[in-house]
Amino acid sequence: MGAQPLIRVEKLQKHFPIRLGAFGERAVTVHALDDATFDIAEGETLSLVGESGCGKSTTGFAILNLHRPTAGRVVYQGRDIATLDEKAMRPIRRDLQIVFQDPYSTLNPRMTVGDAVGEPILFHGLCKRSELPHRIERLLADVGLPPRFAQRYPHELSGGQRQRVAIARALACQPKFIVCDEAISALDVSIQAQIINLLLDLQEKYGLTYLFIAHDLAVVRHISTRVGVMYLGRLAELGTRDQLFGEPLHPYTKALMSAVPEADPVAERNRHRQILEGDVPSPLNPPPGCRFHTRCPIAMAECRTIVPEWRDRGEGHFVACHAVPA
Amino acid sequence: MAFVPMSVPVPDEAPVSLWRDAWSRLLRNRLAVAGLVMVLVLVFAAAFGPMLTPYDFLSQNLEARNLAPSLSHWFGTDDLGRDVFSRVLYGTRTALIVAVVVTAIAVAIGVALGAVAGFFGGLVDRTIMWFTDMTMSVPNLLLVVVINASLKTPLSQWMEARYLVTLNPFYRETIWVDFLLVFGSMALISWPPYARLVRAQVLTIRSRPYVTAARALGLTNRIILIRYVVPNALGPLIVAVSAGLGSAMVLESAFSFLGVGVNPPTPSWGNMISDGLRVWQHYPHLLAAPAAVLGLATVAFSFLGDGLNDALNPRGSK
Amino acid sequence: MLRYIAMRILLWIPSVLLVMLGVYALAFYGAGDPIKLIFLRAPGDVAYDPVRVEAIRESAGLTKPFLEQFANYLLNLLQGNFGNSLNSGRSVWAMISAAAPVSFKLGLCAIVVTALIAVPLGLVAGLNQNTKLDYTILGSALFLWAIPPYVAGPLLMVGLLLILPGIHVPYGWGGVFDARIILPLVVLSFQPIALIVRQTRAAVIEVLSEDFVRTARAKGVPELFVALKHVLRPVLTPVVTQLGLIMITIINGAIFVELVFGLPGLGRLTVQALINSDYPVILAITLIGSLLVMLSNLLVDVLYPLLDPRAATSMKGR
Amino acid sequence: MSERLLDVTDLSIEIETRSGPATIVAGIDLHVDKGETLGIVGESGCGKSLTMLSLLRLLPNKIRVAGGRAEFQGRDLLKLSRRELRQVRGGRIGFVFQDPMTSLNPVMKIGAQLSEPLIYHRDMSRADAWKRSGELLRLVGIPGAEERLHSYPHELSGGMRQRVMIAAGLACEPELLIADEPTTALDVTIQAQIVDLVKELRKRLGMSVVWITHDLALIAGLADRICVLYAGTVVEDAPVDQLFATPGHPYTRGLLASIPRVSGSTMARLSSIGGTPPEPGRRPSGCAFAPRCPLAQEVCRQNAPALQPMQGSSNAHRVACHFAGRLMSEAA
Repeated sequence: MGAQPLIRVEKLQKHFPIRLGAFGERAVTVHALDDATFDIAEGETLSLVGESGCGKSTTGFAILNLHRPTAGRVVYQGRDIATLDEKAMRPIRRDLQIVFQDPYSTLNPRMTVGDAVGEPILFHGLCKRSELPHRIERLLADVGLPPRFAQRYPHELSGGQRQRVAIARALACQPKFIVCDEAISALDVSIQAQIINLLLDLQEKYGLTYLFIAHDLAVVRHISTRVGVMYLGRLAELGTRDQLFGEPLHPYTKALMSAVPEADPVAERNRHRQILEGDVPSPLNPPPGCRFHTRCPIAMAECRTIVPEWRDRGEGHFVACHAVPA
Repeated sequence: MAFVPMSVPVPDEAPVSLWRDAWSRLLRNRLAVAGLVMVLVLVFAAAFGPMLTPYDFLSQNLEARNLAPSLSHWFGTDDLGRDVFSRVLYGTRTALIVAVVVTAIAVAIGVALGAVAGFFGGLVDRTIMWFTDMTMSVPNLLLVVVINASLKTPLSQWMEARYLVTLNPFYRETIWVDFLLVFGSMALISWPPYARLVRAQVLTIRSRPYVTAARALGLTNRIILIRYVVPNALGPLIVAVSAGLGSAMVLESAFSFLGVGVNPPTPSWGNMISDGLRVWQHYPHLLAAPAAVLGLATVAFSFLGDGLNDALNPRGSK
Repeated sequence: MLRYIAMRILLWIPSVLLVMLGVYALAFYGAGDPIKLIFLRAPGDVAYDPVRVEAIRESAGLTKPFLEQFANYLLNLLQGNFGNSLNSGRSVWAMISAAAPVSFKLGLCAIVVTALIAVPLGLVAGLNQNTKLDYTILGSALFLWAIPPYVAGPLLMVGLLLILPGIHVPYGWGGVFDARIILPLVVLSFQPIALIVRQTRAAVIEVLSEDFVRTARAKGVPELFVALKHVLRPVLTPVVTQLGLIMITIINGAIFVELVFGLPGLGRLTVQALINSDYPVILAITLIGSLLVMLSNLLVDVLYPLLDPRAATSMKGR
Repeated sequence: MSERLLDVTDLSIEIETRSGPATIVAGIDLHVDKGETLGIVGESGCGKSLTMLSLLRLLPNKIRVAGGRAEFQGRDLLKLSRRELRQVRGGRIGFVFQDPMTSLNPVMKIGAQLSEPLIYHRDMSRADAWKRSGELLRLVGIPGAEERLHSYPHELSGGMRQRVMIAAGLACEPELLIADEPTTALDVTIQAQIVDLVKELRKRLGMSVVWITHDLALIAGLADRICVLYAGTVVEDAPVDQLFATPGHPYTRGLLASIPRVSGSTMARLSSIGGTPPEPGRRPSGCAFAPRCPLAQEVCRQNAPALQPMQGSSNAHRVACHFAGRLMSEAA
């Protein structure tokens, strides 16, 4: 991992201006993402976890420049792609792909599976028109679908099958990096396992790098190399899978881990849970200082005023918390 | 024990596109089919009707004035001895031509403005929508009447003048003035709903994940518009057009009734109704025939529109 | 909220200006010579004297360039001077203030009647979806929708005369509490009722499939109260919106109704003014009509959040 | 033996489709004892929610009960008159739905919605009901309960809304609380709050709970007994410990195996069940799971297995599989 990272994210920020009130009379800002800094190494799976509204999806969108970042840099192949316009971004999009959460709206209902998968191939001129059917067939085989699916329309497929098509379409560009934005959250348990296996197979076969955005910690634990925990638009902790699950440092990470149930009735009965009080504050008006201090069991005076520094506490284990010794 | 992923069992059936699916849903809806059949009959009557009747819609027969309906004159004759059935049939042609042309113009304007407003947003959007709202705020009957009343004379005079200069018989046909004014003014008041609809559609479709996915694939705006936005916005537009055709027919007859639509002797349901109203008590068939046909046509389009709506936006199906 | 209302009203100014400019241009370039028309229409002994015509034209300011005339007209408007009728010479303001109350009262009554009849009918139809009752209500609504008011009016009038011989022909205006208002009101409400019934029914069916209705039933709330407390409330919001938009339908319908029933309202004034090319009157009526529609749109937009507590804090725009 | 509260036998539910009625729930047998928490587990479309909704006749349009009985306190719920049914709804059986966002009426105040069951079941006056609603909100742990009564649902967070739903379900102290995936729409930390709340309330009020979920891990610490549903039938019914220790049905085993484990090696492939569940109307004959089952034999495609006690285990552990015994011995 000492080598050059595939993507370097520096102080990335995304604020959405919105209008509130019945007549849109109150202009406010959603602090969706603030000061995110991290690397994504080639071939790894970096997962971002956190509760809804914590900014993990925004991070994925901002890295791909699908939402223009408000500030910060995204360095890919030595270029800052955060400020590129749509036209300059176009050739780079081939390398950076995304798979979405909702399998029911991720495909154009008026296009067949074959068209959906074949479109990016033709658009980027990746193969001759005569070879296209063969290419589509191979891509479908890659995601475990028989060739006759090319003629089908999305509404004739199940959720899991649609997600396979969405993955095939992302693969069509022969990308290096795929953002999986809650890509398995909407699927049933048995189908989830199929898709997870598929993602792992494809990673092995094509040397893909994943940014895996999810809220299911059990799944994240299973497939990640490194994991980042986000809270209310800020990264709270980031480290290798074992660091995070073995010795979490941030109080929010600890609470999050303890809230996840385990499929073992005996362990569940004997387990002591640390349950967080209250709700996540609004991203419209995030608390000053450490954003977690309103719910933190060990909050100190300085947490209310000073934003904790994002620092490496050894071996690439980053934490933003005043209570963690350097 | 291992659970090996097996090949996915899928029933082997021909793939069904959403359009074909909607079509088969439409055919199962009895009211919609009734509407569709009535619309087809109207189209047939408009296309071939005048050729099939033994009487010319213009030829007067002063011997046979105001006859009651009979076997030889199905809907009777009017005060100039003209066959009412022939005239109603010809009126179908007038009504359909007006409805189709007006709706086509209105849809073209509406789609263009709505799509531009929805796709570009910002100031463009606000300006177009302001203009749309403004057009909608003028009482539309009033506007059409004013346009017709003020432009008809100068336009006819201009045509007359052109004729004197060019001697081209085309300029003698006052019917063109009629149609131009009727089409123009009706289209002018009919486009705003289409613009609003298309804008709303574009706005929702733009935020769908499949459009974001298309952007992520690097596709250009043009391709996204043509292959993603337009086909998905078409459904609601088709429904609106079907309903719009019906209201355009009613509108045309209303204008003819007020004397600003298609002028006699060209038969139109509106001017037939207007004539019929004057002698209603003595010759009810002169009112009943055109009024009933107009009512049927309206009902037909509204059945078809409702059916299309159900077929194209099936509730509960994903 | 006040800021929002102020902003909206500010936007009316360019809209109204543009509409007025359009109509004024039509009058200026299309109407022919109003003064000449007056003379032609005058009784035979008033000779047509070109010199006199020129003099009148000069004194009326009709020889000035278009924009100057328009500006003068606007300046007069701002001082509350709508000008004089070309036809009768009476002050337009006087004519309007005599006619407007009739139309306004009639229109308001029509809206009230529509709401009182259509909302309960729509609710009943929606609650009994796909039953005979539903089909009856929906079918009648479609039927009403298909009959243009200019046909419904005379038919009802004549029909009533035939059934009840000896009854006075309901013609003219006697105020809201005069029996003569009943027929015009019925005719004027036909189409709005049809619209609102369909809208209410559709909204009821949609709300019925909402989760919170299931919750109410799961709590053991009796069906009657489910309908009144849980279904009706959310349905009213879109229906109120539609009632605002129906303003346009009512204004349009009023033209026919006033004509047929001899009501001295704005509709009849419009038709007379159009026949006489009396542009000062037409301009004034256009202005009032547009403002009325804009006002009702604004009312709806302001009322909506008050009816729906969600809207008060919901996000708008992006 | 403990006392039966609810006993559902051979319940079938059909949906109307273009090509005639299609079976969604095919003869479900399940029961709930007094004071017990039953977990109903299954994937989407397996009929777990519909089964419970059908008990109170809350099925959506075009879906109807085709047969079976559902005895609650000795009376068949499916045969109640409208009046009796209304008394059961919210009175003896409380319901909590999945999505607290859409399940509360957006244009009614919280207090009014909480008061409803009290007004209609307890004949309370509006003022008394309102007062009692405040106490209910306190019971489910909402701070500032009295002020909250005047709030609209959209002014509360998702977790708070779900607490309100629970309060409404509990308002008349029902014998049975049916919770239909009450935490699916919530975040993990909020989910933990709600699970704890229900556990505590159950202890305090002594009611029975049916908790519908697709999450085996969530139900592990919550239920006394679990019913696993697949394609509209109960495939396994067992006390929670036995179900996790010795799952009898290949589907249950597949489900358990497809949950990622702490101890699992990095990047290992998960065991997964191939294929997809059958759509309603396309149920295979015989065992519905046969097309996806690695153990399936000819007999499975011919005959649907009945729910029978597992060999060598207590009567409480029942499995619907022709090879249930073989699976057990393999596992041992």
